[in-house]
Amino acid sequence: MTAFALELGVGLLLLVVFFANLAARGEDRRWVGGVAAAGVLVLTGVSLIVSPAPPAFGGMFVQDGLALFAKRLFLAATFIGLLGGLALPGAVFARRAAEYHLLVLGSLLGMLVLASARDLILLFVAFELMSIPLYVLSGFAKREDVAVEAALKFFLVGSVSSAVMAYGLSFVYGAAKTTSLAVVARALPGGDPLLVLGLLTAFTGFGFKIAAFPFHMWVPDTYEAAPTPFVAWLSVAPKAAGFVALFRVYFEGVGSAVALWVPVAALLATLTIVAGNLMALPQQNAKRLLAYSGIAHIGYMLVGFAAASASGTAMVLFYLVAYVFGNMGAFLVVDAVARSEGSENLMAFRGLAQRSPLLALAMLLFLLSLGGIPFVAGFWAKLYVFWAAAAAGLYWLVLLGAILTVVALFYYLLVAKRMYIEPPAVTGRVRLERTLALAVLLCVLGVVILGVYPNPVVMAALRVAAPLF
Amino acid sequence: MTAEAIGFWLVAAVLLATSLAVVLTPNLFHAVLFLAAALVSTGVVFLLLDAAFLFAVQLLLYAGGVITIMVFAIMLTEQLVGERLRQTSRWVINGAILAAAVFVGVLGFVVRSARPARPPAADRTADLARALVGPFAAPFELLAVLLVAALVGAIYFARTED
Amino acid sequence: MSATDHALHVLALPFAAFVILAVLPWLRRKGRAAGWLSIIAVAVALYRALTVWAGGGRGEATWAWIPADGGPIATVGVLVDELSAAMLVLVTLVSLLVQIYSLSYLDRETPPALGRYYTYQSLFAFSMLGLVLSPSFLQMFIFWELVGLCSYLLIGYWYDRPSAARAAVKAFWITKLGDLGFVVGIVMLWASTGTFEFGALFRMAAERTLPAAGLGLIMVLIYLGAVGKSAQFPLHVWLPDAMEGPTPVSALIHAATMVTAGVFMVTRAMPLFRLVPDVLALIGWVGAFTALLAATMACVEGDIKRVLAYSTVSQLGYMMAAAGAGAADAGFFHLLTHGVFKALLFLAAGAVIHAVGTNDIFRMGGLFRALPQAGVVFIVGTLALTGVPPLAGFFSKEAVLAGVWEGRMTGPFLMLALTAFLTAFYMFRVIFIAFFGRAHAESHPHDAPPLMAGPLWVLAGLTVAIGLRFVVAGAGEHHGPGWLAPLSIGLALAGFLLATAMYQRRLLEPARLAAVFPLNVLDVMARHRYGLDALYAGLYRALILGFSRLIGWIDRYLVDGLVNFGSAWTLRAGDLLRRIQSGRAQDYVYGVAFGVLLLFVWAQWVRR
Amino acid sequence: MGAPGLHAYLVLAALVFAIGLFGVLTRRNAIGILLGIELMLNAVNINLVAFARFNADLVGLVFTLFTIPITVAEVGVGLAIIIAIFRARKTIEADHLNLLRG
Amino acid sequence: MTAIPLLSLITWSPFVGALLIMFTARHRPLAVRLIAAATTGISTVLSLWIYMAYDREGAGFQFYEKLPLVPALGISYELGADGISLVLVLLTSIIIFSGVFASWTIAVRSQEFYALLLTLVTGVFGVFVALDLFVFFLFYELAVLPMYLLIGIWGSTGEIRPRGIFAWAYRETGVGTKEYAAMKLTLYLLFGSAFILVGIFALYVVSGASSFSFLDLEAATFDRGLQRWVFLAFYIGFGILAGIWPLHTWSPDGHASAPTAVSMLHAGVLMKLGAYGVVRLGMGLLPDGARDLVWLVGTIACINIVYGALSAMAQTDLKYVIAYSSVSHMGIVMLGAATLTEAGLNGSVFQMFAHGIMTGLFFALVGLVYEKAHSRDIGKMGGFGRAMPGIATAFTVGGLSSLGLPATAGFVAELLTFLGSWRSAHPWWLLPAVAGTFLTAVYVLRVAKQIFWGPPSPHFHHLEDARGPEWVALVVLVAVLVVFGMVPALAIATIDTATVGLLARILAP
Repeated sequence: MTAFALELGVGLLLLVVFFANLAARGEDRRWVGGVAAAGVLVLTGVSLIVSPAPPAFGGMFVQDGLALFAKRLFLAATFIGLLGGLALPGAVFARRAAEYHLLVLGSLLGMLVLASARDLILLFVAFELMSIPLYVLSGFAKREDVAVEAALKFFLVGSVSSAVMAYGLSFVYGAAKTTSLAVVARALPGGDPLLVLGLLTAFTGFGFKIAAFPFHMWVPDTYEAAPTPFVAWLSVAPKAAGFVALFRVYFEGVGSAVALWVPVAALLATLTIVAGNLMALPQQNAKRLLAYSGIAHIGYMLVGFAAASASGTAMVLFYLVAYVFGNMGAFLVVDAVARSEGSENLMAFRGLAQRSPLLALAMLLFLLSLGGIPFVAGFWAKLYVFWAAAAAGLYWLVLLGAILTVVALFYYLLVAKRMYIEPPAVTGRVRLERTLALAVLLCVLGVVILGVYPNPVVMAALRVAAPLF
Repeated sequence: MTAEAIGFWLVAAVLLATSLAVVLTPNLFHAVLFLAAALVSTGVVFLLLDAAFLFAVQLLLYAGGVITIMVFAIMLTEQLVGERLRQTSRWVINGAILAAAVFVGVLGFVVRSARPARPPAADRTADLARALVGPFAAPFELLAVLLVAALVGAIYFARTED
Repeated sequence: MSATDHALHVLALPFAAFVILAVLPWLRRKGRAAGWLSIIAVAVALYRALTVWAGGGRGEATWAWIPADGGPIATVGVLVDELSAAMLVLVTLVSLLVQIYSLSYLDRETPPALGRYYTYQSLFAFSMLGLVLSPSFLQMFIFWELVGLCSYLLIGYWYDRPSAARAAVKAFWITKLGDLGFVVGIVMLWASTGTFEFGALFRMAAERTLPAAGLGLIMVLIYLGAVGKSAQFPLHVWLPDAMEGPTPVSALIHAATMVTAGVFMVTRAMPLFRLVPDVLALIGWVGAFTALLAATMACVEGDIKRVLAYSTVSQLGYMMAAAGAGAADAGFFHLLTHGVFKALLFLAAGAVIHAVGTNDIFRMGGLFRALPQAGVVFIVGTLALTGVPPLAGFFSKEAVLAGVWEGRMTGPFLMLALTAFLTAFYMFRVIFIAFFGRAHAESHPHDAPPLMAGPLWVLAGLTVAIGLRFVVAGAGEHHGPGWLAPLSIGLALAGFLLATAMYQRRLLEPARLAAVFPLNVLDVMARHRYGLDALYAGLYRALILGFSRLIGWIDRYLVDGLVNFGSAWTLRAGDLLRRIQSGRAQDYVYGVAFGVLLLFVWAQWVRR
Repeated sequence: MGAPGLHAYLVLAALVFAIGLFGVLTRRNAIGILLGIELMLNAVNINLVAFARFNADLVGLVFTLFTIPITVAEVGVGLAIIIAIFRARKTIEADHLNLLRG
Repeated sequence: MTAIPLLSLITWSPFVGALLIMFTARHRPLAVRLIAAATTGISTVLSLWIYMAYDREGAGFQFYEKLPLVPALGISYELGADGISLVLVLLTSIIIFSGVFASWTIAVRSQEFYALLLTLVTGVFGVFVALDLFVFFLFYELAVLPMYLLIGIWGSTGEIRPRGIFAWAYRETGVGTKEYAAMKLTLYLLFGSAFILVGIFALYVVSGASSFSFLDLEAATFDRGLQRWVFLAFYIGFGILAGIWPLHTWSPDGHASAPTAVSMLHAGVLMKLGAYGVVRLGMGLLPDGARDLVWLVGTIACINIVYGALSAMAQTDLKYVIAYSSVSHMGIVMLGAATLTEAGLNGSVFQMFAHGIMTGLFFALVGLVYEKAHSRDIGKMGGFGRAMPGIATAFTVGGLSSLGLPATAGFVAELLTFLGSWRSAHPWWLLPAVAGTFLTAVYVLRVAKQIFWGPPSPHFHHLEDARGPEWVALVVLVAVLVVFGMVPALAIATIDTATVGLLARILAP
């Protein structure tokens, strides 16, 4: 039973939220969100004490170290995301808080299962469970013309990707004659063209989910229009889930055949880093900027993926942790500023350092973390990923990544410039809801603690990644 | 040429024709109907593959479910617009080239794969049922959550009062 | 007290004066008080210098300066011998007189400016003394540069005048050019011998253990330093311009002391130069040529100070020629006497300028009547310069000519002889024009005040006294051929007569003489300073400034351009790339489809 | 010509898939695009059933049983989104929905 | 070894100052300045103290401190100072102490300015005394990052008007603005730091010592091929900071745009940090690599010297002149190091010190001139000497030092470098080096003449000399320049203790 305690917990929470909504009266039902957030917090706590368990459902569902690592990440990220979204303004978010949280929890359940899935069918179902609520959530402000447009784009690209992925999985099943990933992994070294075809095609789905170039194109539009705290979560949690699934499908137990994926991953990494960073350069909307920068970050993680080694995997996991705090934090600060200024344009950040020095400092820390500067988490993340890639002999990839880091710093520093160098357009502090402030604070803590002392997380990541190979 | 072969070629022809019609016909309503036909043809393909149960599922769920929703959706939107939804195509050549390229890509892998012989047929509907509640209980449960979530989402979008 | 201790005192006194004036602005800004402080310091130093000279002691004392593992790389110290002792006296004496003179000459300056002047003067005295006392090439170079600095500062004393500012930097740059050779030379010398010290080097030279390879080059490079500092052709162009400084400065630095540093250095390093006779010959030829060249330019110059400046260049050429001919003693002797009478000439000229307010001899005239003191001393100086017995210049000049003749350098000898003639001509030209020509009615100059006249008379007395001393001691000290003295006097007389004929008796019209064939070319060329200044200006503009502009352009538009170009293109690429993000959902699906294809193709490729 | 082998079904499925993709790429109307997606998913089902048949295996059928409802769920959400967008923008021409770009 | 962690005190004292400023002295300008002066004063006094207390006979790293940070990875907080570090620590403390006074008049957001400045200084001190390469790198980044804001907020925008075929690229990047300069500088230096990091990790991994300690890595032996590559990485990485051609272009823009104290610190100390890195890590850890690649280092240094001087001459903006002169002088530093001779290496380190002081002085002066005249355009200026004799004098002394006039520190450094070059494997290096001094004489005196001499310019009125606290910077720097020029043994005796050992290691067969 303990093997899927967390999933059961989320399921239970779903029910609680559902019935709370039924019991709720009135227009403001944000407290339902509070219940959900509290529940996720509890579950996050539980996840810390849960220990790995033997596989269940005939090996279909595994609760190993990797799964647990990922689940802690999802839960923590979800908690921060929910916390940031609790005080979202607008009637829709007040009245339909229960729907919002039901969908988030449903998606979360999908992620949790995805991290444990070692069967194609379970994987596919979990994947869809994770994805479908996201389409809805991204258009949650359905009266806004951009929100629904974003949802539609997300949905269309997502559905096509799902179809392509399913098409690929059908080949995988056909070639391996089973849906058990363990068997698939053993079959891969045989080099059956159908299996390779299937896995390549299935990569599309993951590529879409993690937003690798050229499957990334929905990202900026969706991020721009969707509710920001949701975007903060969307930008990290499903990505992490996508990576964990990638590891499960492409790495776990395939042995030396991992070499097959190195060129593919390296290609995608190159394209993603270059495109993400370059396209971020001209952005004036803070969320779009972060969206493209997020794409570039996926590229960096793919560098670690391209290393196709235990350390590479571990470093991607660490990167994900660092990315959760850095990226979510950045989005949440954007949300804070946008709520106060009514604009997500970078101009809204002008003189932030003089208006709200602490908020500006937090943003600076997040940006530095994303830029890979020492003393904050992102530094170690990039460093370790490069290290792993270099150890795998991908020096050119490391060099490319390092050079484009400079490009990335350029646009991060532009934001810093707006905050610190330019004079404020208006005076007075930025209004900041307490829950949002708390979420930002959590991210700051994460970024700084990981920046100063990344060791435990790195070690844990190395530990959980080792059995994959 | 066996009867099965003749059946296959016939069904394949119908399936491809209706599929093409789905993507080419200018009338959206007709497209949906052609889709229904294509789905039914697919069901027949399932029959040829000795999966009678799936034929039934295909007819019920797709033809019954999907098509109905689609028709409703078309009616709804048409009603709102007050005119018939016609659709034209964009960048037909580009789309064709790209789709053909993907097809060729898949084909490239397929032709290089082994050609297994067709094993004898057996009705395995009962096994199917057992598998769903046995080894595949977990995805089955999850599917339920998925459907609920989709339902919640769909209702959220479709409702008009807020 | 040993000779070195005395020498150290000589060195320390002006230094102390300089430091006090430098760090105590209130004292410096008092002006005259600062002057008196400086004068007292140098007066005491003169006394000490005389002690050293009279004592005739020799000695050397050094201290580590730049430490290194296994013994210092460089040392500093003092080296006292006849050479440095004589120079000590000359430097302190002329310094003292000039400083006293300046007190009156610069009476119209503001007190802070005057304080600044005396600060520089003290620094100069210290530097020059340090130079002459140097026991090593390195120390000599250090003070060499420091006197150059003082020269720069004092030429630019009236820094508001653009011409002075220009002249100051010009002097610095041109001498620096020579110094480059000097420093490269001593660096190379150090690399092959491991020492800068004269003592050790001379010992090696005497023992023939000095590595011969490259010594010629090294000595030429070191000599280049002297070329710059002692205004030898072709680096002499700065000295005439240096006359932009106050006249006492010209007397001290640009006539008596600093400019002779090159001669002093060659004399000092003679044991090394002797090892490379070709270099010595070069020195001799260059010296003689410089002497002649400068003399011709002096003949057409209308600025009294510039005439003297060319004369200085010319006389430095004499000294160098002597050194090059192997008669360094004669050259040094001429250095000492020239130091006295050229300082006298300059100070006298200064008195005239102070009185009439112009440098242009053609705007003077009949001054002998108005300024009898200045006139008399100027004539004394002129006679000494032209080599009229029994004045100091006669003996030293004859020694130089004798040395050159005996050095079997006929060419230089002839040039020097011609120079002697020209010297007499241009000096008397000045005298006739400025002192005896038609008086200009508008000015009523008055003669030098006591503080100026005093030094003038002292120097004039010395000029006469030194000569007389040699007359008394007997002129047989030099070994020149018997015809030399008559020749030299005859040449001077000829020059005098020509000048008389042209400017006093008006027998010859200068303009008509200048139109005769070979002379007209020379006249034009000399008036244009043989194009050397223009050449340098052109080189400076074209080579240095032009090249710098080119490099500046390259740096901004190529080296940095590449960076900016790269970053601008990166920005553009981002802007171009974002256009694929068209906003239309189906284009995004195109992305997915392309991605699938890409994976297919890539996987096929890499597997092959 | 004997009975159609596995490859015949796979090629048929691939054709349907390609046609579906073509539809997704070319239709201007959002519902039309959705129809294309349906065709693509249909191809998946053909694949799965064909593999199940030729592998003499059950799991492919199970897989199909999962893909069909998921497809339905997707269509449901998709149509709901289309209706919402229609309300907000009065159009479901995909090309007109390009407020967000760059 | 002492009981008191002197090096830590020196390093962290400014940081404490920064914290105090941020938290207790906000919006109290005088308190801010006093805290800054006091905390940097503590560092200065302690620097002097350790400078004098250093045991020259014992040599090696002294005032050693060690505190394990991450034992698993071999990272520890390990500090120590040898002759080279000591001189540079002294330099840093002198410059920052003067810098605090030189920027006394900053009025805009002064508490943030001083806090960032002091943080930066902590980084600089840390780099010079860190013995653990990891900590070294962290300090390095700490020294680079605040620069962005310091230049971006308090910098000044120059008067560059791009012309020619590349003009569009210049407009696009914003050449000449302080934002451009800050960005360029930061990106360039971070780019360089990537190379350094790669180098450090390569050594860490290959040595197998699982320690970042300099002492442990020094004891390890590395393969010759690896040494070459890592040396090259260090050379590029640190070289960017040291302004090596053609990676120097951040420095003129950066220095020209930075506020006075930052220019002082950056040109005066941070560029040395690059040279220090090449000497300490490149040469100290990779003797074979150093031997194999000094030809490159020296040749590029020669280019730097001549090219920097000529570029300086071509500038019309006073700050650019000084900035390019730094490029030129850093050439001397690198050249001295490349000679691999005792004289050259001593000269190199001494030049780091001397140039640090003189360029600090220059930037302080330029800041003062700018503050009084509100212009940096040399062409417009003239005759300032009458109104500001003190500034003129200090400028002249600095200029003379920079052209290598004896009795200033610059001469000793250049002379030693010359001596080293002629004795090195590539004697011809001497010629560009010497030519550089001449070119320096040309542009420095030209600028001095243009600004301070000649008739007073009609463009300016009411000019005045430096006053009050501003004098502190000028007097201190001029005095140091002259005293160390006259008694070079003050520094060289200390430097020599370190360079001899270093050379013995590099030249050991």
